[in-house]
Amino acid sequence: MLLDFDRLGALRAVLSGIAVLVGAFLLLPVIVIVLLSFGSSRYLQFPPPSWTLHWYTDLFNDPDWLASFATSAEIAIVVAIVATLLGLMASFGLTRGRFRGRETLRAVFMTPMVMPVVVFAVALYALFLRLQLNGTFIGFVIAHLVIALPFAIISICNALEGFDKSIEDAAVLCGASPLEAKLRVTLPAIKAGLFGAAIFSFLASWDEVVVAIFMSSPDLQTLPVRIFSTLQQDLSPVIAAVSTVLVALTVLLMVIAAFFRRGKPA
Amino acid sequence: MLLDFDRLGALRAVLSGIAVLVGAFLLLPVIVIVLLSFGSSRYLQFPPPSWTLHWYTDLFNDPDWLASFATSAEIAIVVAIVATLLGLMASFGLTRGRFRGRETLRAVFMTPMVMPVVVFAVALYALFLRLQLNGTFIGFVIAHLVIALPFAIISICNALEGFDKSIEDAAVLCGASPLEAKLRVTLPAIKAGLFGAAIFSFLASWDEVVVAIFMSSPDLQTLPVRIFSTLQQDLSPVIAAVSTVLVALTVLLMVIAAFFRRGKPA
Amino acid sequence: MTRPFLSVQGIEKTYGAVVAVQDVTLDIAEGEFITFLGPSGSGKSTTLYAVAGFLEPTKGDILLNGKSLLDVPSNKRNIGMVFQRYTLFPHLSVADNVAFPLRVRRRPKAEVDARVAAMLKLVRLESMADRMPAQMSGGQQQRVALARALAYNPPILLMDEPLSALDKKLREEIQFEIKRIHNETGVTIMYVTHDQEEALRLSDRIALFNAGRIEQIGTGHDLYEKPASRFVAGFIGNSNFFEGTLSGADRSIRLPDGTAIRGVSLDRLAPAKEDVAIMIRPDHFRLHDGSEAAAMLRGTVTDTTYLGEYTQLAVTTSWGAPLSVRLPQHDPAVSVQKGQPITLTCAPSNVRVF
Amino acid sequence: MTRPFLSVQGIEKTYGAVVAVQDVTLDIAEGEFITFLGPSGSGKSTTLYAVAGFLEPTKGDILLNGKSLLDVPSNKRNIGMVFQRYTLFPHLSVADNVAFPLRVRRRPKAEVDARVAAMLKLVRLESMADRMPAQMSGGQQQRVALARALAYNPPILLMDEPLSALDKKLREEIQFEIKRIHNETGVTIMYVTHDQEEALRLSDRIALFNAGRIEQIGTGHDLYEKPASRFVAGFIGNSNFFEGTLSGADRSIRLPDGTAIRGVSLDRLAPAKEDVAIMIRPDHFRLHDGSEAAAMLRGTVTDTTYLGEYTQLAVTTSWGAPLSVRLPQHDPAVSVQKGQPITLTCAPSNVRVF
Repeated sequence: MLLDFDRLGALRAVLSGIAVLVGAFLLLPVIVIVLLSFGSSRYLQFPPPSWTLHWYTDLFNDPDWLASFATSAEIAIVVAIVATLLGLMASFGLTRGRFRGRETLRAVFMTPMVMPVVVFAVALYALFLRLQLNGTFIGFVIAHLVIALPFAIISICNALEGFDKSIEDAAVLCGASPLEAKLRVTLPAIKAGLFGAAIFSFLASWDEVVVAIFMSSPDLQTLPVRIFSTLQQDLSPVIAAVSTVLVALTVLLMVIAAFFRRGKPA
Repeated sequence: MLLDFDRLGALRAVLSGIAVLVGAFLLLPVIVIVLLSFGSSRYLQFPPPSWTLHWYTDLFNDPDWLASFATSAEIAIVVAIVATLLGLMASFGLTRGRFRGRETLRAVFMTPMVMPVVVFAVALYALFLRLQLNGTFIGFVIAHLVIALPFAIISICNALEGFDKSIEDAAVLCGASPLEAKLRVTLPAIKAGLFGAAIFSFLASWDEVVVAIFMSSPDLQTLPVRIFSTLQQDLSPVIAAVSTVLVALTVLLMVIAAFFRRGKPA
Repeated sequence: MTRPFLSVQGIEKTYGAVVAVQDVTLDIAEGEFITFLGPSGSGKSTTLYAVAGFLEPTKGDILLNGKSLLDVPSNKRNIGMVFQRYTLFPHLSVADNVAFPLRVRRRPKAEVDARVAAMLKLVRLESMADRMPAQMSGGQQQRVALARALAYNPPILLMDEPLSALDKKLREEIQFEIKRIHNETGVTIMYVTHDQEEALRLSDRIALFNAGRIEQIGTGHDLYEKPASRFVAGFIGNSNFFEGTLSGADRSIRLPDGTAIRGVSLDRLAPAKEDVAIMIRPDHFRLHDGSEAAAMLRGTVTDTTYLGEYTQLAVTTSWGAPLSVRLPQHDPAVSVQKGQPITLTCAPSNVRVF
Repeated sequence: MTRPFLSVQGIEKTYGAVVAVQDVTLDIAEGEFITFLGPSGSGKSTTLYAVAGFLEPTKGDILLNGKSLLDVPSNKRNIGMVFQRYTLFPHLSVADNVAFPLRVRRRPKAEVDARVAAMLKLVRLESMADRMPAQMSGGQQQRVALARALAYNPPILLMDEPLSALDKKLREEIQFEIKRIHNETGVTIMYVTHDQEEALRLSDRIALFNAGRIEQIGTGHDLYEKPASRFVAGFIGNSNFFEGTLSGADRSIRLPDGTAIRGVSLDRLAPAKEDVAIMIRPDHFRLHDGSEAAAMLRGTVTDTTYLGEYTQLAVTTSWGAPLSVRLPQHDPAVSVQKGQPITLTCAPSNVRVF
C-alpha cells in the first residue's frame, strides 16, 4: 500500500511507544539475569558492583552441572529426531488423509500444548510408576515426546499446507512413483519446516522442567531440574550463569530457525 | 481440488493410521488421569476396581483447595483483562507503526514463549526479592503477565493482520475520526481475536506452575502449585480429581474460543 | 474408419450424488490440438484428470492406440502435463527441473543433457538453465513447465488452464509460443480453458462442456457460425436472444412486433416447435439503408459507447427488448445519437433459431 | 474561463528517492466522469489517494471550489470512495453499512432511514438490507460500497479499481450500473482503472498516466484517434509500429522497402525529425483491391486465426517486420491462406507518425 498516513502521526507515535514499553517489560527479567551472571556479588546485588566470569568458571568445573548438561542434550536430541520423524508421518496423515474425524484428530494433536503441564506431569508420573519408567532415559524421552510432538506437527503441517500438492502431482506425472515423488520433491521442498520441527522439539525438551522434576532420579537430572532444585536451596550467581547459557542456546537455535525459514524458496 | 487419488489408497491408509496412533499416544496420559479420578482405589489402581465420586466430594469440602481455586481464578482474570488491553495497544503499534526495529521488537514480544520458563522463574524471583513482590497478588499478576502477553499479542496481531486496513480507511472517508474508526469498525471486526487473547491469557496464567512455585507464599497458592506441592508428598486420587477439573475447564475454554473463531464473519 | 489415437468412451465420474461428468465420448487424432472449453464446474478438468490418471472414472474407458489406460498408474502413462498453478520443483534449478522426468527414467547422462538443452531451446530459455524457479516470472515458469512436460517425448500433452494466472499481454505471447511448439513437435495436445478467445486462437477442434456433458465438438468456425444449441451460441462470442414464433405454411419467423423474417435455416429445429429463441450476434447488424431486406428490426438507441475499434449501441426494440449492436468505426452509424430511432438489418444467414 | 470544480495543481509525491507522481495537473468540471488510466505504478492511484487525503503531496495543491483541501483531514473532506478491495464493515448489516456515514454525522433517525432506503433503491439491493456482507457476492458488496459512498451526498466520488476483483460478465454489468448512477445522481466521479475498455466505456474524459505523469487527457475518441505519443498509441487499442523515414521536400514517409506513404498528417511531429515510428491499428488495414491507394504494404501471410467476430492475420512485411491485421468476417480476405502474398492498404488518416 502506498498510504503513509502522515495525518495519523500522533496516534501512531503513542501506539508505537506503548509497543516499545511492553517489549522492554517482557525483556527485563532476562536482561537482569544475564547481568547478574556477570556480576561479582555473591548475593546478586543489582546493579552489580563489578564484573567477573567467576561463576562461569565455577559452572564449567562442576561435574554435576556438566552431567546434567549432557543428560539434557542427549534427551533433547533423541526427542528432536523421533518427534520430527513421527511428526512427518502424522502430518502427512493429517493433511493428506481423508477420514472421518480428521479435524478432531488435529485438535487432539494440540492437546499437550493447551493442557496444564502439571496435569501431564501427574498423569505421566502415575502411568510411569506402573510401567517403571520413572527415572529412566526412555521415560524422559517418551514424556518429552508428548510435550514436543505438537510443536513438530504444527511446523510440518504448516509447511505441508504451504506446499502446493500439484507440485507432487507433477512429479508423479513426470514418472516418479508416489513415494519417490514425496522423497525427491516434497521433502526437499519442506525442509525448512522439518528443520523448524527439529529445533522446536529440541527446545521443548531442553527447556521443560515440570514433567522432568517428576521423572528425574538423583542420577538422571536435566539442566532445568538441577536449576530448579538448586534454586530451592539457595539463589547463587551460578544459577544465573546456567540460566544465561540456557538462554544463549535458545536464542542461537531460534536465530538459526528464523534464518532457515527466511532462506527457503518463496 | 477434484483429485481423489484412488490409486494412492495404500500409502494414504498407512499415513492415516500413523496419525491416529500418534494422537492416541498424546491423549493417553490425560485419559488415564481422568479415569483414575473416578476410580475407587486409594492407591490409583488401574483399571479402577469400581467407580466413585468420593474424591470430588473430598476436594470440594477442603477449604485449602477451594482457596487455591479462588486465588488462581482471581489472578487469571486480572491477567486476562490486562494482557488483552496491553496486547491490543502493543499489537496496533506492531502492525501499524512504522519505526526502525519493528521486526526486532516483534521477536522480543515472543521471547517469553521460547525462553526456558525456569530462567524466567529465576529472573522474576531475583527481581521480585528486591522489589518485595514475592508472595503478593500484584507479584503474581506481573509475573503471569510476562508469560501471558505473548499469547495475547499473537492472537490480536493475527486478527489485525487478517483485517483489511482498507476497511478502516473506508470508515475514515465515511467521516469517522481515526480513533472513532478504530472503536466503531476495527475493534468489532477483530472481536474474535480479542476474545481469543483473553482466553489464552487466562489459560496461560491459570495453568502456569514453575514461576508460581517461586512466587507463592503459604497464604497465596495457585491451584497448580498446590497440586505440585501435594504431589511431592503423596499421589492421592484427589490430585487426579483436581487435575480433571483443571482439564475440564481448559477444554471448555478452548471449545468456546474455537466456537468464537468459527462464528466470526468470514 | 482408422482407429483413433486417443479415444474417450462414455466416461462418467460421480462423487456420491454429485455427477461431475457424464457420458463424455470423443476421439482425438494423433497430432491434433483439442481444447476443452466451458464454464467452471462443467467437467472439462475432470475429463482431463481422468486421462492423466488422477481420478478413476466411475464408468467408461480411455483407450490409447486401442489399449485401455485405466489400469496404468499415472506415473506409467507417459503423459506430459502443465498445470494451472506453477508446479516447478522449488529446490531444483530450471535445468534440473527439465531433467527430472529423464532422471526418474534413469536415462544416460549424455542423453539427459542433450535433451534438456533441446527443450530449453524449444521454449527459448537457454540462458536461464541455472536459475531457480523463485527467481523467474510466472510466464517463464510455465514455459519451463512446458519444457519439462515435453522432455520425455510424451505422445500426449495435457494442459490445465496453464495461462490463467498470467495477465493478458503475456497470455497472448505464450499462446503464440504454444502454437509454435505444437507445430514444431507435432505432439497431441488436450488443453483446458474457460477463455473462448484462447480456445479459438489455439485449437484445431473445440469440445464445449456444459454441466458435465459435451455440448458440441467442432472447429471454432463451426461453434461460432453453426452453434448446435442456445448454450453454445451464448457461450461463444457475444449474442442477442429474443423470443419469436413460427407461423404459416412457410414456417416464417415472426418477431413480437409482427415483423416477419424470411429465409432463415430451420434445419436444427425440432419440427413441431412454435415458440423459438432467435439469436443475432451484435456485429451482424447493419444500419438499414432503405433497400428491401429479409430481416429488419426497429428500435430506439438508448446509449452509444465509443470503444476504439467499434462503436457499441444499446438499442431497445419496438417491443421493449434490450439489444446490443456493434458497428465498425467506419460505418456511417457512428454518428447515431442517443434517443434516436433506428432500423437495423441482418443477413438471414446470420440469424439462428433454437 | 469559469473556475474549475476540482483543480489538481502540480502535484508531486516522492518516497525518498522514488518519485510516485510528478507534475500532475488537471481540472475537473462538476458532474464530470474522469478516469485515470495507466499501467500499475504509473501514479494514478497515488493521485487519487492525494485527493482522498490518505497521503500528503510533497508539492502542489488540490483545490475544491477554489479552496485548498490539503489541510482538511480525510474524514472532513466529505468525499465518497469505493475501494479496490471489499471494504464493507463486516459486523454491520447492509443497511447499517450504508447508514454509517450518516450516523457518524449524527443525522436524525428519520433522515438516516429515508436516505438508506433511497440509496439501496439506487443500487437495486432493497431486498438485501438485512444481509451481512459475508453473505453477499463480490459484485453485490461493491454495489453496497457504492451506496455507502453516496449516502451523504458527497460532491466527489472516488473509485479505485472497484471492479478489478470481479469476473468479466459481472464487471460489464456493474459498469452499466455505475454509468446509470452517474447519470441519475450527477455526482463528479474520479475513477482509477488499468483496463482501457472500462475507461472507454465509462468516462467523459480519460487521463492516461505513465511513469508518474499524465501522458494525455481527452475523450476516448481523442486518445484512440489522435494519440499524442507513442505510449498512448500503444496503450489504447491494438497497434502495429514500424520504422520509417521522412524524406524529400514534401516530407513524405518512406517505409524500409522504399514505398512512400502520402497524405499523412505530421502536425504532432517535431519539425527536424527524420527517423520516425509509424503506427497503424490492426483493424485499419483493408485488402488492396487494385485501385490506386495512398498507403500500401506488401507482405506474406504467416498465420490466420479465426476469432469469431473477425479473422486475425499474422503478416510479415516485405522487410521482415511482423504485422497484426484484423479483417471483419464479411471481408473477402477471410479466404486468405497461410503462406500467400498479400497487399494491404490503409487510409492516410489512419496512419500515425511519432
